[in-house]
Amino acid sequence: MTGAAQIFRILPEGILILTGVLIMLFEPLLAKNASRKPLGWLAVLGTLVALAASLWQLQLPFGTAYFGTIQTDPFSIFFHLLIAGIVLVTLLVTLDAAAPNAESLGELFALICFGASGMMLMASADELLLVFVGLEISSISTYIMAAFRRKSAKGPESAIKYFLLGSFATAFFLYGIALIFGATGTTDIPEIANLLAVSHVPVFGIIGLAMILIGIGFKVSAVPFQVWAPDVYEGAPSPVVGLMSTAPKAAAFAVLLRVLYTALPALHNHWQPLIWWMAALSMTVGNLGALRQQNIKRMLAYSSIAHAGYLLVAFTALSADGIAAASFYAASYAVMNVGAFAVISHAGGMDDRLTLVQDYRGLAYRSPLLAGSLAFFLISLIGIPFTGGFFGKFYVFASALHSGLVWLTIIGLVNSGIAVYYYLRPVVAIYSKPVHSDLLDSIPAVTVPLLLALVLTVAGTLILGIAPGRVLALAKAGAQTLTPAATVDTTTAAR
Amino acid sequence: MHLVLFFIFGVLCVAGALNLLLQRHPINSALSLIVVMTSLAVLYLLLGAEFLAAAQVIVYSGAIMVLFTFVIMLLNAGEEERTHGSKAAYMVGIPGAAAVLGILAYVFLKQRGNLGVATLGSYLVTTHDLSRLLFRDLLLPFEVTSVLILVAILGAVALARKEH
Amino acid sequence: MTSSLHLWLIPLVPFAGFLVNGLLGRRFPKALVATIAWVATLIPFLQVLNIALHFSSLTLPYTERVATWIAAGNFRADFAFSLDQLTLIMLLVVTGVGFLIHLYSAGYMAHEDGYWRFFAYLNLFMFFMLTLVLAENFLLMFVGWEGVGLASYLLIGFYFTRDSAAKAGKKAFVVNRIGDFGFLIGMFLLIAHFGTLSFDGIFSQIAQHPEWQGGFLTAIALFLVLGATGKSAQIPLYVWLPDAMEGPTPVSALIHAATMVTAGVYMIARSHAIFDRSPFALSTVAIIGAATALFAATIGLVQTDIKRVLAYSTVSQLGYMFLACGVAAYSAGVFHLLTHAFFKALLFLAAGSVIHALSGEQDMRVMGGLRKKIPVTFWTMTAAVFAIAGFPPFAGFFSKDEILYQAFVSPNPIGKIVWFIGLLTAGLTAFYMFRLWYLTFFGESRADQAAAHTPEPGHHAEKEEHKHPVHESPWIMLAPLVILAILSVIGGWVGVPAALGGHNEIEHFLSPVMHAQHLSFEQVSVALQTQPQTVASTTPEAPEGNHSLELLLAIVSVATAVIGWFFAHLMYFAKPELPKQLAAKVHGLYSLLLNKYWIDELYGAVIVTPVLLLSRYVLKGLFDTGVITGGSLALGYTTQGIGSLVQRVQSGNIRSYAGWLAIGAAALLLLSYFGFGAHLPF
Amino acid sequence: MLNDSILSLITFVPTAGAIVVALLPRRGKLIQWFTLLVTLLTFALTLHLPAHYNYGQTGFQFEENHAWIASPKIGYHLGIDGISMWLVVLVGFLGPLAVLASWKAIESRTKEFYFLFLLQQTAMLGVFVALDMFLYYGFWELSLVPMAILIAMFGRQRGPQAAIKFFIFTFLPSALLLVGLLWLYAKTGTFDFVQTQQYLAQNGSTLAPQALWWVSLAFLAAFAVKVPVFPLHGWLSDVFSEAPTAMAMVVAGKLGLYSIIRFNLGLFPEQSRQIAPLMIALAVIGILYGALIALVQQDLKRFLAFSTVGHLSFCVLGIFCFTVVGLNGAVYQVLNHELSGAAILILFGILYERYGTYDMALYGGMAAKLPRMATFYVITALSLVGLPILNGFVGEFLILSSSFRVHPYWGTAATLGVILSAAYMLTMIQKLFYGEESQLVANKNVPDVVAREGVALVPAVILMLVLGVASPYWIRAISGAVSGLAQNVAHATMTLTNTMAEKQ
Amino acid sequence: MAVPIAYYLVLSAILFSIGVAAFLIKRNIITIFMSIELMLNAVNLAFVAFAHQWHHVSGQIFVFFVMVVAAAEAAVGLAIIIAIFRTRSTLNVDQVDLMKL
Repeated sequence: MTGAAQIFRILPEGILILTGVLIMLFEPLLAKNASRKPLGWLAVLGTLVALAASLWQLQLPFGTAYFGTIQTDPFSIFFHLLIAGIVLVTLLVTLDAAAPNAESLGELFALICFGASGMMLMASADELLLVFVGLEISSISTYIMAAFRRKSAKGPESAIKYFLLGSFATAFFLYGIALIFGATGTTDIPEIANLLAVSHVPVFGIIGLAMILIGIGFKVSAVPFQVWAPDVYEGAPSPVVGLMSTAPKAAAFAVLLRVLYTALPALHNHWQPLIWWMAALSMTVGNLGALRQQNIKRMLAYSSIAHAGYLLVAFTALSADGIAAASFYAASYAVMNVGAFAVISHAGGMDDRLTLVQDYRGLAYRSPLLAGSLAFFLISLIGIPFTGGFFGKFYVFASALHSGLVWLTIIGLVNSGIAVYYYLRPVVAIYSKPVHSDLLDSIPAVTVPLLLALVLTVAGTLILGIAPGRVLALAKAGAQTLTPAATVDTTTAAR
Repeated sequence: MHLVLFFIFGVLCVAGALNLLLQRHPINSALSLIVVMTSLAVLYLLLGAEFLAAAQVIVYSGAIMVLFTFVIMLLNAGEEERTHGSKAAYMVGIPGAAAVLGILAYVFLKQRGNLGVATLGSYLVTTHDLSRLLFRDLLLPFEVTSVLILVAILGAVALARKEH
Repeated sequence: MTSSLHLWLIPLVPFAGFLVNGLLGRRFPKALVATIAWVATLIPFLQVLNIALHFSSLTLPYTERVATWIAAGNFRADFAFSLDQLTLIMLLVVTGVGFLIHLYSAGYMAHEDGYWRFFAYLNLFMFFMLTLVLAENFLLMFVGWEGVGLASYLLIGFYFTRDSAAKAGKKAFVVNRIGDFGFLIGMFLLIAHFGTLSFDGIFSQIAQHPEWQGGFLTAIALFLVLGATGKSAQIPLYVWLPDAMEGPTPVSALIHAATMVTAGVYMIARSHAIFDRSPFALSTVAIIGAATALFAATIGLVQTDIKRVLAYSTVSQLGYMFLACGVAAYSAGVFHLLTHAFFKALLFLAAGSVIHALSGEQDMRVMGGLRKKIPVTFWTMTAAVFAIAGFPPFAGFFSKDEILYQAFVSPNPIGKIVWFIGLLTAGLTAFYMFRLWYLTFFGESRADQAAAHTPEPGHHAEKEEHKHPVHESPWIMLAPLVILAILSVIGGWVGVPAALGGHNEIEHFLSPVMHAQHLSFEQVSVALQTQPQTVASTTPEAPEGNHSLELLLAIVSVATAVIGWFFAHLMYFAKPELPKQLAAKVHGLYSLLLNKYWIDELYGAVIVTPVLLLSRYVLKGLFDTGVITGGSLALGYTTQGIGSLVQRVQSGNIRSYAGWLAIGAAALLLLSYFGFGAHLPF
Repeated sequence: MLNDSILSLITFVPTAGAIVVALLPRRGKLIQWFTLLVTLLTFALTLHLPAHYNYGQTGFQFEENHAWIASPKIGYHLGIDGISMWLVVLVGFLGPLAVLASWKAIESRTKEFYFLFLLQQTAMLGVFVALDMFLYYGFWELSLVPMAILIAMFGRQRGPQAAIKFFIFTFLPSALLLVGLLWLYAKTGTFDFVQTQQYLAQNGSTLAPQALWWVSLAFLAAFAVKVPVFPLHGWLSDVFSEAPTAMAMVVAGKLGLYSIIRFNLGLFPEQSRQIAPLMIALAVIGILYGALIALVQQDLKRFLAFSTVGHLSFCVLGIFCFTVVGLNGAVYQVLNHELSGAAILILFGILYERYGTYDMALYGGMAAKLPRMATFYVITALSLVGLPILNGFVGEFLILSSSFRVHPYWGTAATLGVILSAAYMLTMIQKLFYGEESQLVANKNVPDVVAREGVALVPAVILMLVLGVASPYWIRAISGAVSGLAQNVAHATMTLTNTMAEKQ
Repeated sequence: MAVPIAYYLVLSAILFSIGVAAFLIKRNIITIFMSIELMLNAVNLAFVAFAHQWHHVSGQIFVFFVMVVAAAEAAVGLAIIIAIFRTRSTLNVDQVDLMKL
């Protein structure tokens, strides 16, 4: 295969990396306290190109490159598009929320680009080593971004928590890879499936699987590895939270899907119960924890735990529909969550002027646009029909129920009922009469980038809810490429 | 011979690790960690990974730990006081760690029959084999690590830079 | 005459009057309002008269379907009117007396604000009453039934600023509703067994199944009776009628004496085919009637408010009619209904004229000596008093006598008992009516005592300040008095029994309705044309031999009346101090009667209060607040409690977090290795 | 041809209106007028339905059926039958009334109000016309949101709590409903109502009976809360007392009742038959319970809430008699209740605008000052009491007679409600309008019913009379639809008894 | 005189668990970070052992990459630690619990 053709397989990643490098090059050229916004727009441009590139990849023939370490297929492209989209919105939000000459803003933009490239690599990697590297790129860049509120005591704290616990989990993840390597003698994902069949220590595969689940479970903040999420979300700058609560998770889920369905389908009756429990617990713990939460970012952190649970439900379906549902849910959750954080970032700025739910009381009077969109995203998070949130949930549980997982479905939907309570409190607060208007007055006027971001996210949420056809088709195509998982007989699962 | 060496350095590792755990002063912990790493390097040699052994000593014991000690000095961290911030760590954490050890050791020993044995010089990885794999099959990951490093530098600069 | 009679016009014209006055009346001058109301009642009256003239030429019963009202599944009810002898009599009473009272009201209400409202309501009442009478099925009858209730509710509460009036109106409606409950259940039973509510349909089915005796028919009959007791103010549901006197006097005359309250009697007579099959139901009716008659009469003895006396006498007279129906002497009942309509309406109107003369005074204790001052009123009232007391040849005599006779000769074992009660009641009636007569018109005027005693808050109360001297009412009020007086005298002559040389025309007139029912209508009409005497022979007319008995009974009853008169004369004319002494002597009894046996209080204590307490404290306080609301709250709080437990994990300490991670990792490892294998938890 | 798109048009005209409202400037009464226009237009469109409805044929009419989402197979399937047609018309009719009722009551943030209000209209219309169960569920849930927000924004002081309470109460069971829908989909592979019905009718016996039973229960629970049926009415009184008039008008009743008829009777006749005794008992209890509590309520809105519980229980009673008469009565009673209930709510709203309180005790003797208002109150109250020749009577009579036929004792008990309803309604009238003028009334001079309010009330009152005397016009359409249902259930009972027989 | 691979693996398991325990017990953030390094080293040992087991180089390559990552993490981690020290002027992990619940 020609070098050019190979390059095309990593085109989006390459473009993002290039953008990051360019930003780093231009950053020193700018005057000390000149606005860093141009760099942001440069990053936006780069992301757009990357987006276009991954769309273009759809036209190219699918396949692997670089000796089978990386693969482009509808599945990876789906997540590439998703990640690029998230990053795009995040950049716009940052442009809106950050002061023009805020400290090391240029680095932030660069980091976002690099991190995105890492996540994309995770999605398309066909080799555990590459997965690991990509994971580390995304993780380390998010650790750093979490620490960007250096003035406040909370920023570094959230960073150190995220960092230490993250590395802790990474060690488990690594051990898992080691064990799988021990079981099969390879770290090439498609290879694993074949070699595991002939392995004489398959039990290592099982243990390794569990270890990998621990690592990924941490990244996606699934119970019992969710503890870090609330604190980190609270301390990190809102735009970054919007990013880190969606993109790395999506990438991690992509990895998990690939590993479980491409590498370890044979062990499905080992990992299905594990994920069953993780899903059920995540949904329950997340929703219950959020009930009494006053800090809106912490609340959304708990909600993200719950949503990780909903998403994991799709994993247990053991069907192509399940995979498609998972992918779709990742997308719909990302869109509405990033949207919500866009509003929060604008309202609170980089240093969280508005923290409590009560601070948003009467936002509707101050700015109907912000209020309306925030309410809309929260309603979509509840899962009201004609929003992406609903269709995602619907699809997930439809596939789960189709595989006979009645109880999981009931648990999930009852949970979504409980969730109403805490999602609705902000909505109601927003539309109640204001109490302390000084905070509301501190909210700046809506800027162009924010407007763009809101338009994108609102439109996305609506499209995913009303006309999900195209996205669904892509997700299904991706699911098909993850065979033989699709052929896992659901009869064993139906019990 | 092999067995003896394994036991000596294995015990050394464990001792160093425990020492890291027991020492109150970070510097001592750092030094005991260096002990662990160096003896690990020997074990690598025993397993026929000579290049890794070298890298272990240079990169780990050399670069990384120096960095650690440097930071310790910089922040002149003193004896750590045994505050009691966390019950959970003892209540659930230690049992958890023990359980992890238990199950891993159990599985490994149970499978020892299915696993082979290591004899000195039975399997030697030359730099040549390494680089073949590294710069051919795993070229992409290797190149991508550059991004990782870049990110790390960027982060370090951004975070450690003095506020203006 | 074969062409359509347009019966539907009869109720609809008053309705039109109601609409015109109700919507625009406020802007009209009083004269116009009154005229509209008159026309709206006069036209039906004339139409009824016209029908009456051609009556002989009609094939009866004549029915007229206007439109379908309800058609669902196999159930169907029409707006359909029917006409037969019974209907005709009722129509004459309603439209005739109704028209007179409309006239009277124009004068009586002249000084009232809300004049237009009053006449609108009156017309509305006429509409519903005529619907009730003309209805061809129970459902349409029920429309009128409820409608008249509504009208009476509105008219009783006419002086709505007076709390007592508003309450009385409400009481009337609600108590009536209790009766309607019975009526409804009765109808449901009818539907369940006959699949229809049309009279024709039901009665012909009954006729075709002579084997049907008692059983479900009894049930139906009893529920209908419950309805009737509500509307006709019988025990146990009579309590609303006395309070209804809060309404303007013409209303009392029209609704609470002449027409509406007789609806129950009419309904029983109408559906006698059902009652005939259920001796038990009949006896019940008889007993209720007798008991009510006596009971109300005793209360009437001591009341001092002139209208209340009349009210209780109405209840008592209605008891008579029930008694009649109870002994299957429906014609007699209807006959008494007719005469009673005349003299009771007259009594009320006259009383109204008295009140009018005394500018709102209703308390007889401060009346007296009015004979000279308002002669016309006096003479008309006298006619009425004699009529109700049952002196020949006044109207009341014949109807009451017929009832007592029928009761006496009825095969029903309780016949004799109810006859005796009726007789007793007759005496009491005579007594309290003459008491009223004396107190009002004879002796010296006790008006000066009015200063001491504050008059009833009558409707003229607002005009107390310019209290003008006692005066005779205007002609427009007197004319109806005179007409009714004449009717009270001669009204009974349509039913002179054979024993007194007459031959009870009304009995014969009604016989096809009352006795031919067990043939279907068609057969009846055939039978009527071919050999009337066979039908007549079916009537339980007294055999020749009993004429002596009938005569004897008549004499007895007259005698009782005379006795009653005598005592009244003694106590309220000869020795006016006597009543007080008597009252002092038998004080317990006296206060018992004065307080109407404390029945209202009893109902209050036994039914109303418990229901309210139950609702307020048990249902609202305990259950709804406690269980329903509390339950959901509790659920919410438990969930939140668990939530806070979950939060406890978030201690904020990294080492603890690592601890949780470690244990979680261990758990996962153990599960995966020793775990369920292929088993899902559920 | 208009018939092919009329339902979509009806459903989405309000949405279009909402979008325009969002763009309109906040100037004067512009938004009110525009919304009024939109609602009137919608009403006019709904009138197209009875005009072109083919009364002869049963089944659905004005159908639209397009593919929407390929997989999971979801269609855009609309259609109405005799039941839903009149409900659609009713919603259309109540729209302008609601706008007029809110005209004065809502001064601030009118844009938000009318935007959400119109969205609400779409949701409700959608519920009635949707024949694809996914679509139906969409509208069903969607109808909750604007409601909750409006209650929170424009409610009285405790509005927010009420909003959340309402939302949770109605959302939780809906989640179970969704489980049921998904289960059905997993079995039948379609969300289309008609196909599902056929599937269940033909090979429902192949499905696990307990599972079907639970599914039907999930459906019923969701609907029963929305009605609300007796023990599940916890949310109603709070919502009523807090919500703005326009929302209180639509919050309870028709959605749930319609859904019970359409889905529980339509899809699960056998299960419905099994649960009928319980539902009838609850309905009768609800009738008496609501009436008794209304008898002692001081707050007008709460008073109305409980009377509503009573009235709606009548409909439930009629439904679960499974007789043609009963079902006719039930559907008819839904129309009646929505009409009269709306009227009385508007009247309460008018009173509140003038005197600023819902406390009965503070009122008294207004009839002299406000004769017109008194008249409207009396007529409406009488229609709620079920006075013959007003609308309330026909429905009640049909329901009670059929229930009496099926369950004499429950029927009798239910009929007692007739007495109580008269008692509390007239008590209310008396407290408000009769007797001495209260302090509040005496000290405050307020206008009688003004033109705008009259425009809203007079049509309602006229309609009460018309519905009361000309029922066949409506019932002929309803009858066609419900007779099919009744047969369903009857057939189901046959199979049921057969299975029973086999069991023994 | 051969050594079963299993022994190496058990050793790695021991080191790994000690690392976990150290993470739980140590209070000084830097030391905690060291214990993570210890865990990584344990993993490395496992990799090398398995590489020997399978006679497959990619295991050793992996160790290689782990080292790189460790270095990167060290850089970033220590930077973060410095940032913490600047804001809190403490390295005691028990005092870094501003955000909770």
